Amino acid sequence: LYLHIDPQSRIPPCPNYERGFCRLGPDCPKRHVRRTMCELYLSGFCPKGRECPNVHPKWSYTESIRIRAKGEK
Amino acid sequence: PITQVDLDSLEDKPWRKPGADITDYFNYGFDEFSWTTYCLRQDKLRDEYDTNKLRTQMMQ
Amino acid sequence: PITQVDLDSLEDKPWRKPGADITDYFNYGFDEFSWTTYCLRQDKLRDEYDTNKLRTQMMQ
Ligand SMILES: [Zn+2]
Ligand SMILES: [Zn+2]
Repeated sequence: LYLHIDPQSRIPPCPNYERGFCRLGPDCPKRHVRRTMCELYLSGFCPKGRECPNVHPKWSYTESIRIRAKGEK
Repeated sequence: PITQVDLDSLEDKPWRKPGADITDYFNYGFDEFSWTTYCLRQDKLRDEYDTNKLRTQMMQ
Repeated sequence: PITQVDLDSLEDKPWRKPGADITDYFNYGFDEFSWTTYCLRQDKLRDEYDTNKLRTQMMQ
């Protein structure tokens, strides 16, 4: 049974890419799944929650998902 | 397109249920209180903009 | 939190290289500009609409 599972699906999804950006791009060892963000959630609130067909990406303050700012190394 | 949902228009508030994760519903760290405040301020900005636009048009 | 972002200061923009696929780096149709705007919006709204902060402001 397990032989039929796509080997790709065993690679965990990349949490940075799930947030929106991963600086490793194609070199990332984790899976980058292209998805669509919910417009309402982007504006701030969507009443559908987990039932929404589009993604409500979770945010957390992480340096690794920032594009380098002025003066930063 | 509708970009803001009025919380008062919703009969069901599933994020209030025990075990619910508010971040499934609200982005940017909003909760009911801060989201309402934000919407009111947005409306205010739009109203001011519309009023100014109207004023300019009327003076022409 | 970062308030000023200068995209040109980023030396390595691998998604700009010939043959690169921007969707390998950015999800949800973001590009470097919209992504930066989104990050700044997260910072700004989380700071401005912090419920404790709002309540303190109202009590003043
Ligand atoms: Zn990744
Ligand atoms: Zn949604």
